[in-house]
Amino acid sequence: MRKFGVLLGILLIMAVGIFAVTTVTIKIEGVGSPADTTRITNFGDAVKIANNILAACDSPYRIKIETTWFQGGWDEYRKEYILAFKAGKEPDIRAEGHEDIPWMADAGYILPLDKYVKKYNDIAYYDVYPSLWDAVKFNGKIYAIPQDTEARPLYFRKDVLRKLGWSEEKIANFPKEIEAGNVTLDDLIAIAKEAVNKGLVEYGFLHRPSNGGFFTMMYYDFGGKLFDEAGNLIVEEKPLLNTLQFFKKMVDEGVLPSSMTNISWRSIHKAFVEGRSLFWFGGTWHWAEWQRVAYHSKLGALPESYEWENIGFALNPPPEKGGKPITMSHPFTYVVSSHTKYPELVNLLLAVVSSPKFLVNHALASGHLVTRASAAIYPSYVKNKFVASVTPMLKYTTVLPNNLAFKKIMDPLYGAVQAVELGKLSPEKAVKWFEEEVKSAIPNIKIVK
Amino acid sequence: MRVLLDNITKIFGKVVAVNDLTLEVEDGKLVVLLGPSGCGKSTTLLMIAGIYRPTEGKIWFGDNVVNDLPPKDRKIGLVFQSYALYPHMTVFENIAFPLRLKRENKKEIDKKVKKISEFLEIGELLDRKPIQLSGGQQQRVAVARALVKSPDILLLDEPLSNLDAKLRVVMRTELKKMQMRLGITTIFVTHDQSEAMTVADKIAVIKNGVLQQYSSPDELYDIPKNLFVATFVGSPPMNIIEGSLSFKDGNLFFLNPDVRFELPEDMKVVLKQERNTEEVLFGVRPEDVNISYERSGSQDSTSWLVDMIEMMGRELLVTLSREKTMLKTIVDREHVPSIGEKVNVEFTGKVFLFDKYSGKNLLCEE
Amino acid sequence: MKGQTPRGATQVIPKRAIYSLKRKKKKERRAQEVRGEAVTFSRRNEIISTIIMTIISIPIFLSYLWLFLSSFSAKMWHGLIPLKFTLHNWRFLWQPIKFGAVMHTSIWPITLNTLLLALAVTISEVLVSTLSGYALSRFRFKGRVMIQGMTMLLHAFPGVALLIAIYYVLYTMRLLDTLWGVMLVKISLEIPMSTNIIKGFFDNIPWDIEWSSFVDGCNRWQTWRYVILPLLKPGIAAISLFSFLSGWGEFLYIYTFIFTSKKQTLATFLNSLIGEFKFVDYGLLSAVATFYMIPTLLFFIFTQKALLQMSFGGRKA
Amino acid sequence: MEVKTSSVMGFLGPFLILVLAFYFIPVILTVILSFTSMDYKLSWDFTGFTNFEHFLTQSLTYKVLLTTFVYVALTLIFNVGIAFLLALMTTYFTTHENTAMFFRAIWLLPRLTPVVVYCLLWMWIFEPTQYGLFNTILSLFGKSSSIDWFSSYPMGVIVFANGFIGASFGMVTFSSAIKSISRDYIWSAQVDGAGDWQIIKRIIIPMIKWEIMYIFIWQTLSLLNSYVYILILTDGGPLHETEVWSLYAYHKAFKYMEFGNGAALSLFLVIIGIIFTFISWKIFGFRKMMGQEVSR
Repeated sequence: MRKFGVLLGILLIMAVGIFAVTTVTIKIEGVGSPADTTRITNFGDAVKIANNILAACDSPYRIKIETTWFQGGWDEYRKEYILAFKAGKEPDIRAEGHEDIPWMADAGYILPLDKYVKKYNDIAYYDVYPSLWDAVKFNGKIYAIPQDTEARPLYFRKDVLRKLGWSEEKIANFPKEIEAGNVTLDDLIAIAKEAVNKGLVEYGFLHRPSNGGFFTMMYYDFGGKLFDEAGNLIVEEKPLLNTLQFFKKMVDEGVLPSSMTNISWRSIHKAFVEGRSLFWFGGTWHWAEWQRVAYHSKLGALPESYEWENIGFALNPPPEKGGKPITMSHPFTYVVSSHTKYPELVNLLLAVVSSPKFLVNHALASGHLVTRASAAIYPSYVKNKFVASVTPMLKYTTVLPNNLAFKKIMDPLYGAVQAVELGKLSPEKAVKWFEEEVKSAIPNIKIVK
Repeated sequence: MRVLLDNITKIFGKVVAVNDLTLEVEDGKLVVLLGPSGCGKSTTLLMIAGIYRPTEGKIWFGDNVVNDLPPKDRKIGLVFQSYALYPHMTVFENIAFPLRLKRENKKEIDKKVKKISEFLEIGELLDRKPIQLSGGQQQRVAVARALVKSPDILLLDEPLSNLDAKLRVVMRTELKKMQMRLGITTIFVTHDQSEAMTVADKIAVIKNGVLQQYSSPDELYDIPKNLFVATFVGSPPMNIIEGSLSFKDGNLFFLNPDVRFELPEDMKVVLKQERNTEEVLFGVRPEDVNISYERSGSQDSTSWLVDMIEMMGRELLVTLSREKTMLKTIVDREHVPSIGEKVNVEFTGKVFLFDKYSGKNLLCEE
Repeated sequence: MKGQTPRGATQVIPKRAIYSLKRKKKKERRAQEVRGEAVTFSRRNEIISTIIMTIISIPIFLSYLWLFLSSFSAKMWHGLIPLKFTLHNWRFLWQPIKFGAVMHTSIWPITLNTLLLALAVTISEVLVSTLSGYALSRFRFKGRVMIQGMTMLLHAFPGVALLIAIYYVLYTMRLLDTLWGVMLVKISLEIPMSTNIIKGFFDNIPWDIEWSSFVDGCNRWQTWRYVILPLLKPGIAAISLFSFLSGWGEFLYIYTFIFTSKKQTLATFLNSLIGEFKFVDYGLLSAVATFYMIPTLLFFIFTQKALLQMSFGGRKA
Repeated sequence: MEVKTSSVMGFLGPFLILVLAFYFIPVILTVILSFTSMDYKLSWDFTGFTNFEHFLTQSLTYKVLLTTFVYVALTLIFNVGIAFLLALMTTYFTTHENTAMFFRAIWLLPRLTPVVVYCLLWMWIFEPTQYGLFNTILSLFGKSSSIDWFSSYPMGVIVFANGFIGASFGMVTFSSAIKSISRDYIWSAQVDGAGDWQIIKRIIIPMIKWEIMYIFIWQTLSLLNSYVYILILTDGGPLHETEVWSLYAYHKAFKYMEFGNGAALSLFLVIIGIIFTFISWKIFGFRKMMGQEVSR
């Protein structure tokens, strides 16, 4: 009889346990290049672990996820969130470039996460690189969880250099020479010109066809700053002019197509993987993208061995000898809607998805770099030759400013580059045009002559 | 200018609109093309105007074949039923339009427009737009526009049909007077036989694209060449009775169960004896049917029933019937029959005989 | 018989008639034939004008041809002449497609969304505009002229200028991110026009017909059903056609007011395929686009003659 | 029929509610919004005339104004011109009704095509590589290098793309107008001595001038307000060369999240719309327009 009573009691508890379970749906949205989907798909496995944890803690909640991969530009991605938020249709978790944090935080769209970062610090966040925390802070509060980072290397075709008569050794040393400051941007142009003139390649250089951090990186490369000592947004005229002159020179020398900004991404990748362009101002994720998307008209998706054989990567050289090379990181982060109904569950999920396994999974699949020291020593990560080669680049990295108004500088900068390349404006006039645009968008901006 | 249509044929797709038409319009005459709608008369006019090109045959203006001459070079004036006054131009501009196209100088244009508008008594209307004019005024403007360039030939396509009945009668007389004064060769298309009779020097009756008869109005009325012309011309139309011919005692009779009529002597001469039992159509115009109220001695008169009486103003149109035959007659108002009354009938004037199958007038031998 | 279309004939026919008037067509053809018989008619001018028309029509003609052909070919010579037949581009019909590493959802739910939106727009637009058209044509009441003037005014500025404000209205009505919301916006945008069209048709139905049907013993409903509706059909057909096509082709409002990918329609789906990353895979795009065009093309084939006979614009007598 | 307001409302109710909700309220909201500094925070902070001062002092505004003017003028000339040409050729010069139908049908197709598909077609037509239609055609004529239409002739691209859609509307209107001109006028003009050119100039054009005027006004308004095609095709670029007013407003609002500024800019369009409507009432006569339905 007692046995029966115990059994009944257990059954009762189980029943309560079972019936009390509520499954909540957490919506997640991501964006990025077509190879970056692990940013979102990682959650598929993470949610299982999170549910196990919840079960283990006898929590009455279980999580179900609903994921969306956004197709469209950054502007649309932003607009979508604002309108969706107002409508209460925004996702709970959203992958965002770090530079979007300021306005989202400012408008109260996203949740400060300090509390949760502290809560899960010991299991998930204790070893996140500190510089990345800086990138997700606004007014001193943490608003996002860093998700990945990367570097933007200069890719080059080894096979083309070989045909130019470079020795294997010279090719192998090329990145080191750049790092040492022995190769300048002008040197690159000269090499590219030689290759084009010899008919080895169609293009000397290719760069991204749409607005992005690359153009800001080049401005940094020419010594440009975006903040003065007081932390106010500024633009420096001289580096800007030099940057534009650099693009102008590439076009004038015939090593960059003047219609660069109108070539489709697909054609660009195709041209580079097929060896029709010597240099490509890319990002680490492209290495993975080429392996996953069939750009090559004969080989399809590239085997990694082909990449190692034919493609090299280096830092972006300085404009003058002895200068410092540069790269740029654009950390991606997860932000949490301030209207989420389940901040606890969401943060549990984020903590899980921040575990080394998932970070590495994403990094290797998409050619990004991990955000945590413990992930960086993950066996498969360490073994990965590419990751090992690009990680040291982070020493030279820069980031986009976390500033509300920055977008209003970025757009005219891209416009000015485009104008110069198309020959619609001279670099000098483009600078003027840029200044007008920026001043009208940010009336109190300081332009350093 | 003399106009000669020489074996003109016009085919639209599969439809033969005008079939082998030959017609001569003498200089200075007014010729009417008469026929029911769709008979090809307008097509003929438009060929003369140069709007259509004849499929076969030649059109002569004077001594020239004009088949390939575009309308603007034919020296013609054309008035449509709708008048086709350009609504965006004033009356003056409308009339001046042909002259302006010829790039005549302004003074000349002014002079000519003034002259023609005075001639047609529309001098006060020159500043108005067509929409502000009455039907009759519009018609005059259209005529003025046609005449202002002093054409050799004036073409009128149902010019009176858009006017109300009273005005139509007035205008047709005026048109005729005008034509006579100017002495201009005129071709006039209409479906209204009475209009044709009043204005024409000669009338061409057309049916299904084929010319039926081309003669003066008198002749058309008196000697219609066939049943179609006979019934088309004259109002109310001729009575047509089916029957047969028969010789008896040297006299020629038209016979039908209801009618027995001895044909006049002159007909006998024309018609050969062999036509004894031939089936024919007998025609008599309503005005030639006399009724009397007392039984006369004549064999031919038989008693008919008065079916209907229609008032026609000065006269009455009476419909009579007997067994299978109907007759219409005109009676003056002094002798009004009443419906249901029995009367005797006499054919007093001219009678006609047509071939039942070809419709040909048996009395006109060709 | 004059070989012309009498002026009256074209005006008697209710404007914007969708139905095919065989008789009228015949007449028209005849009128055309007749012109060819004119002395002034110049074969040379006809040939020249045909050549000019052909040349200016080349972009349209070739681009639609290209759309169709490239959806079925693996390779195109100079982007113009198909070299190899394939159904590969049409694979989205039976499997979700993969673009880079991104999986797209199956096309069928998206197509269903599009269809539902188009049908909902069509039905509600016909209902609302028939009601209001009837009222404006048949009733004399205070403010009638004002309302009519208003339909004209609304007609003059499309709602795209009001996008932000409409967003707020939808927000207030809790209709953001719903196809219902988009539908309402669409209808509101188009009813001024369709009301005007329908009103024109009501105006063309003489009172006498209605009265005589009453005299003949019809009740209001029967009058509506047997007398008015048949006369109204062409107008309703016209509205249905245009509202269906506009609902089917709608892009901007869905793009702006819909956030959930489940509620995508073919327009936004196709746009996302073109995408910011400009992965222009013309083969696949043209197949999806051709698929998207099917209803349009069907409508087009069946009604183009009638469409072309519709007249727009107020003619001042 | 004199009727009670209540039964009128039964018929007109749905119409009025929709119009109120999606036209009147939005217009009022737009007016209010244009006096706020609403941005990505979506809050209504009133700032008086700041937005108007802002865009009046920007040189870009004047550039956009000019661009808009050029765009509308060119597209108008293109599409009304082509429409008239097509209407004339398919009704006046062609005797084969089937040929005429074919061409009219072809030109109607763009209007029925979904926006995105239509833009796709033009992306291909102006594709900067040798695979684009125009570049292919050029290469057939021996031109070896491809033209990057989108950056070299962005205005041309949008004028063409919009012109080809707009033309069908004018074409159908003009065709039926020309067809309804009685043959008598043409014939009588021929007899009066007019050639083809004279007939077109002196008879056809004056007789369809209402239609021409109507199409001009209508097209101007639609061109001022339509930016979707430009948004998809060039997005206003390069260097704002194709940034027309309505797109400018859209960008302000939905790209930079300056909703207040965007509203101020679209208010300008609303005002132009109203002015144009009044002008057309003046020209066509309000009552007359009421009597005769006008559409599309």
